[in-house]
Amino acid sequence: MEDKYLLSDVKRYSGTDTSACMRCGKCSGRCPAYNDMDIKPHQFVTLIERGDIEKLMQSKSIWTCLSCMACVERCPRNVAPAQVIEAVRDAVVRQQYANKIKAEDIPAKIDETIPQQLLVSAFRKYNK
Amino acid sequence: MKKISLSNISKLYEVISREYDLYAPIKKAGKVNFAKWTDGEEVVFNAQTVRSPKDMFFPQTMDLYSLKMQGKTVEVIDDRSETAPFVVFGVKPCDCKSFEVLDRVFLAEPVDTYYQNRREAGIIVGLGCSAPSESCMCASFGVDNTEPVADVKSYIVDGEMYLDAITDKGEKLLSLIAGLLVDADSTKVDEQKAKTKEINKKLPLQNLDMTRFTADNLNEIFNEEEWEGLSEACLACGTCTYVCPTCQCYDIRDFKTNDGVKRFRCWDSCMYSDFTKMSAGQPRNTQMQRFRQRFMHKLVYFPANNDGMYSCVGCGRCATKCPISMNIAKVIKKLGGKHND
Amino acid sequence: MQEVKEYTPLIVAFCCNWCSYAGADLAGSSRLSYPANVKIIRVPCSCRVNPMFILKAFQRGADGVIMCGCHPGDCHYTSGNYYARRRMSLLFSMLDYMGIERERTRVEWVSAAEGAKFANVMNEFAKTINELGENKRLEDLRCK
Amino acid sequence: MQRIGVFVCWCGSNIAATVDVERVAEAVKSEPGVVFSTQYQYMCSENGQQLIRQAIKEHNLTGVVVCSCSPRMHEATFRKTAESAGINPYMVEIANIREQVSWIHKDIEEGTEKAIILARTAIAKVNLNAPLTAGETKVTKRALVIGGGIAGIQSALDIAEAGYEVDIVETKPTIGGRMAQLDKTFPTLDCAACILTPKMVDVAQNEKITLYTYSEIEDVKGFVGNFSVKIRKKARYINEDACTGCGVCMNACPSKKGLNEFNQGLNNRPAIYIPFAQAIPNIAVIDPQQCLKIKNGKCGLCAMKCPSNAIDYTQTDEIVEREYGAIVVATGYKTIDLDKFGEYAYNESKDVVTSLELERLMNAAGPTKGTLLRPSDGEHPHDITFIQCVGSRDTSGCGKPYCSKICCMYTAKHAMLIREKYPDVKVHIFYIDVRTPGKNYDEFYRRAAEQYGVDYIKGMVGKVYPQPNGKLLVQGSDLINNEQVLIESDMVVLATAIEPEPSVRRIATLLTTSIDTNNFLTEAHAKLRPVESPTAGIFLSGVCQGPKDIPETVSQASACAAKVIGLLAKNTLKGNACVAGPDESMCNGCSVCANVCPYGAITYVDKEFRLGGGKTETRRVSQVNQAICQGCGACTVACPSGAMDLKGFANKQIMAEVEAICKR
Amino acid sequence: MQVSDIKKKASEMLLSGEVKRVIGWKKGEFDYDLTPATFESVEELEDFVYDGFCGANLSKYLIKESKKEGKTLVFMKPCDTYSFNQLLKEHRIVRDNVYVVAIDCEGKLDIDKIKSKGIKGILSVKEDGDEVIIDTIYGESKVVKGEVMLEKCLTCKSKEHVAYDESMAQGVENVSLDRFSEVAKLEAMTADERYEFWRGELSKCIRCNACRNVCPACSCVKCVFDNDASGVSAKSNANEFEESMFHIIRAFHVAGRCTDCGECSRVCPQHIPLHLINRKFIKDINTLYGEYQAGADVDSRGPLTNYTTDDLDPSDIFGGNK
Repeated sequence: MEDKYLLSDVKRYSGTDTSACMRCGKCSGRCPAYNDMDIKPHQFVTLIERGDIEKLMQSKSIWTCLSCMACVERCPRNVAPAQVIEAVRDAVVRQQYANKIKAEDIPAKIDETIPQQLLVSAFRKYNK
Repeated sequence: MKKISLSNISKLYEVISREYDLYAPIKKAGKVNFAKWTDGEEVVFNAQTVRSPKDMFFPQTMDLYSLKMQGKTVEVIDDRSETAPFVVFGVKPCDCKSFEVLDRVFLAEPVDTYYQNRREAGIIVGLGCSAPSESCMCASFGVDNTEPVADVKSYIVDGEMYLDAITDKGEKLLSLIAGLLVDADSTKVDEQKAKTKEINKKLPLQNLDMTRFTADNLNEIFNEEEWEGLSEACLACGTCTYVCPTCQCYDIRDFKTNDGVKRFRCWDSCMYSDFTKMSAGQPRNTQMQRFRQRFMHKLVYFPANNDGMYSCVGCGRCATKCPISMNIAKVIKKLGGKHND
Repeated sequence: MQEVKEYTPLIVAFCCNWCSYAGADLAGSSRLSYPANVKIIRVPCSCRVNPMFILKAFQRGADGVIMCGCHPGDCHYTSGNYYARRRMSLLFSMLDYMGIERERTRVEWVSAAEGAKFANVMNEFAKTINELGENKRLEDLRCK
Repeated sequence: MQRIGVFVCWCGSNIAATVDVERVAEAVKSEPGVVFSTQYQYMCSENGQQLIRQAIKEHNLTGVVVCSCSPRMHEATFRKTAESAGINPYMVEIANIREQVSWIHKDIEEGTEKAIILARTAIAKVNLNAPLTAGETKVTKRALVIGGGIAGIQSALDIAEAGYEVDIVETKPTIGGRMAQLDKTFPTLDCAACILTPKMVDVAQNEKITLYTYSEIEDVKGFVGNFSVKIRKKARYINEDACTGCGVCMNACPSKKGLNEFNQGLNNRPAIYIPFAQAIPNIAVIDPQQCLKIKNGKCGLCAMKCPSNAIDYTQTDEIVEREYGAIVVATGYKTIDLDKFGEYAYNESKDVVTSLELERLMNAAGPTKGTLLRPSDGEHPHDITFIQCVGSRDTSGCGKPYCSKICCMYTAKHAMLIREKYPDVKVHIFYIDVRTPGKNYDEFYRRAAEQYGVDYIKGMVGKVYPQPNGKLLVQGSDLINNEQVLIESDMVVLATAIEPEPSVRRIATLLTTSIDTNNFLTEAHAKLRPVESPTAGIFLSGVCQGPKDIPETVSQASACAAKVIGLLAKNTLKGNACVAGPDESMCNGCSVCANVCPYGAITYVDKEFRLGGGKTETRRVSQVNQAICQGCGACTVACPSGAMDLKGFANKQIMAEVEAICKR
Repeated sequence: MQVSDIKKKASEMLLSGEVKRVIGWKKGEFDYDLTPATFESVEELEDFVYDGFCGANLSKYLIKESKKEGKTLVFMKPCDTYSFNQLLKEHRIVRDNVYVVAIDCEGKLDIDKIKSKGIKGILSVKEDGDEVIIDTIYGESKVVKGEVMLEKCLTCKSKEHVAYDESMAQGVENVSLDRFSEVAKLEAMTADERYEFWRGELSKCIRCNACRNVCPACSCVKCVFDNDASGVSAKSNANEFEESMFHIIRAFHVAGRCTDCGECSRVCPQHIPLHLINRKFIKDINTLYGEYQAGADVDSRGPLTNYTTDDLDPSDIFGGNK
């Protein structure tokens, strides 16, 4: 029951429709962090579709993804693997209550040229 | 003269409504119109009703008779029913005057029995004006807005309503509610009348010059070039005619029911392009001609045939309701006489 | 014991000639029954159904109105039902907005092969209308 | 007032078992307009029809109501019956008391009551019926084919074969289209030119076919059977009758820097040129943008060298007006722009090419005379990577959402041809799915993988990096082995998505036929009328209707021709009698009706109306072409004033039906 | 932008002969009863006014005026230009015969709202910033402008003109309320509540046709309600059904064409919120078929003369057979 909610929550946070994926693998074809990932970007999409959220949450990939958004940029089907990864990462972080970032630090780090999400995910990763 | 405190007035309505259908200016969905009083309705005396009280005597639609078809036989059914006695409360002096105009039309031979029935069944309680508006023109049409001509006249002064019967029907009504009324002298009412007359003097449309509207000038006025300009923005809607207390034109139409035909009459408007349309077309082809017809009728034709009585009582409804703000005052000012400038 | 005459609601169904009317025919030839108070009016295409017809039906005493056409994409005239779909969506939404029970109006796509669907739709719709009872909010007493 | 006869059919026991037919016949007798009513066992039988004919004559009937089976069954029968008795066939209405009553209701009382109501409804309608006649129009026995690719060529040849005149209008200076650019064709690997050029010659030699190359459609008027088309013949600056196609001028021309369109711009051509050796017509054309003489008046070398005096720098465009009975659209396709696909480095590296460019690079008549060389340095390539689905199946907005259908097969072809000719070259193909439905197609693809050792990688390329050493580093994923692969290639070939030739939008507007969101022309019915457009007389051939390969294109082209021949074989066209038409006195001229007409049957004219009082007014009012209108009625509901009405299903008639059917 | 500038523009163009007539607003008996009018000479322009009571939409007059010989100069507020465009789209106005000058609008006043505050015997009405000062025979009153603005101005859709030949507008900040919140409020009610609401409102209808005749979209040569052959013609509402039908059909006929100019509600003598009917269609169209503003341009396809293959089915919207 709880897992079911978790899955639908992660899907919702990701803001992307993973069912549109046509399994082309272009996301993984471009990923700069590919070799450091135990679960590859395209697998995030397919595993979410299959509902295997546990596996993803234990994956180390969620900490190796750079949030460079190349996969989002390249996807021909408007699926955003990085957002799925981010959503899983979020779910993990929330479970750990590990979001220890000080809000007041954020403004100083804002740079308009980089994706906001990068900033946010960087926080989550490096402030534990 | 009798009086009743306004705080007690719903009792009066209640007593009347036991014997009569009681119509009063009632506020519904933000607008005040004459409507049947039932307990709890909000009666409003200090506003002008959108529709005039002619509704109760000459309703917008009225069934005349029906035809029932059974196979190939036709049965004619008279849809008239005895009109139940009713009372109309809070009729302003201008509106009271409108019945004189309507009577001239409907009670002249051949008598319109549908109207006559209602006229006989209805008791009108007039209400003297105390706060006329800038659009009021009643005085220009010979109406004294402090003297409602009705079955009963009434005044509201300082939270009290003063009532005085004028006709037998009025007496009968007052006797029904006698238990609720106390005797009163007319000092306060007279004071109010005097005050109202003072206000009248300040109103811009209470002294319009209409000297030119005579039968002799008929052709001249008819052919005035000003009509073009006056009517150019007219949208050809029927607002002025439908809110008018004296407009009396109607159309007879048929409605096909499941087993025959219902023949009914409904208000028509001379502003409509199909007004008096016949198989050969309509006599007035342009909106200017239709516009002119309305005002010529009110100001020239009608008085010419009715001892100088205008078919307008100066209530000002058309002036406030016209979508393009064209109205009888503007027509009179342009064409009525020299002293309008 | 006095017999109470039960009120039978009236349902008008506008059916396009090419799909739904044929679907109704198939329901007939398959002997699939639906209530006798469902009465069909044949139109060339669902896009021929004017909102005035629907209001007229209610005025004249219908308690429910259903419009049936070819499935979207299958219109005999290629696009008629697409227009009809927009028109009816808006009209029905307006009726609902005016407080008229939204269940009284319906659109269904029935193909010439869907005789069973036609019967099902009509049975189901008639049941809904039965439950709703008499149309009071769009009635014209002169027609009763 | 009508004089209506009502004929209630028993249909044996089909109706009579659950409907009291006598009661129905009796009940309708008192309906308005009804002067006669009867019942009979089988109305559709000869005896039944005779009964109707007799009643029409005896009772002077003007209208007929038959209470019987569905109108879809016997409406036509009874209309003919009425017509043979001298009344208009459209004065007949059917009350469907079999499918809608007797077959579905078991209770006789209930059935009879409903049958009476349905009969009354039909009577109410007939009371308002008016005689209708279908209009007839003559057919011009000539067809126009827009586009001279294989689709247009095949359609034209087939139509001409049947004995009708055909004109082909082609925007390029030669016919042949995309197929002429191809090297080999799958799955048989025969050479495209070898099978296409004979057909092109056939076109040139067929006396029924007139070619308008280097020409465009300027305007289309009219309707099925009677189109009038203006064709703009662009100035070639060559006297077509004089030019022999010798090619001397091409050598003489000093301005040689024009991009060779036929070779996809991979090499250059002179300002005066013949697109390719087998061009039809084999006549030169001058590119006015490039010609020094036309641009600044200084040159004229070609005119000097021309042995047949064919060059005329003063030539101007010419407008030809022709009449046609049918129009075939065969405008074909182009490959999409790759500007939005920066990751494949197409604009950065010359060695990244589209498949169509590869066709030219491998073609003996191409820029490299058929030797596959790296475009950047002319070296022999050792490693080639193909990427499929470039811009196809792409819903991100960069490409096209559909499958381009031909890429899987031609990529297999390319791979096979390269491996065949240059066994030393390694070939990799990144694919998402390999789609090979078609005769001998999957075998063909498997041959590439199995016999030719082509490296098929399931996955997509993420990025192509041009390297300093001139190579291309291809980074992609291998989904089967779950690894990211890096391949150093000499060339990258992109299986670029195809899209309809952009000019088709303009053509569709001119023809008032519809186009889908991807700019493909819409067919009249996706399944049952795939080669007709919704606009009568307009037919679709080839890729303009949807992606397809050569065999499919040719089949469709021939199917299209068959439809055209069917149309041209008729001397006159009988329209639909139930057509829409406006009451001009109420028409606003607002164009709403034309906007919803699926057939383009509605046009507008300015008309003068009397206003009364001697005044008149000119108003724009709609007109319905009765030859085109199919009678759907979309316009009647769109019309806000109710000026537009449909004959046979008029507002009044349907409202009368509603009233009658609601009577309790 | 001063009224004097507008007048100057009008007289210049009349004098130069560039235009034969000017359409604008003419002063009335009071400050608030302005009438749309044509001016053919500089002398006539004396009576030209442009102020807080110029709510009337002038675009509909162009159907007739643009057919006359010579050019017509018309001054248009932003919302009027939407109606103008829509009429152009429907080929009702001869564009070449019209010269449109764009003028600013800061929201117009509603005299009925002023009067409903109990203010009577009005002698003059003057705007002073956010205040409206009303001089009456019973004394002076001041009201906040926002409280006495026309309903249509409170939910102004734009302060920018979408069509003009010349602009005198300097731009005004638009601080309007959400157009659809009233509709949403109704939608949130139960069907019974909505029914009661509309019965209350529509039972006031006197079928005077003011809403129809002022409506730029209702400019049919012959209206179905005047046409005895249409099956729905009527001169009055014989009963509740006809009250509802008139307004439903009217709204349907202008659906996708109504620019939401709000004139219907402005002119209704009974103040029936007719714009809420039209806005419901607009809201539905926006939700179901994508944002669409009638009159924003002259060449797009209206939502009811258009479709996409994946439009929602009515059964998806309202429920139906499973």
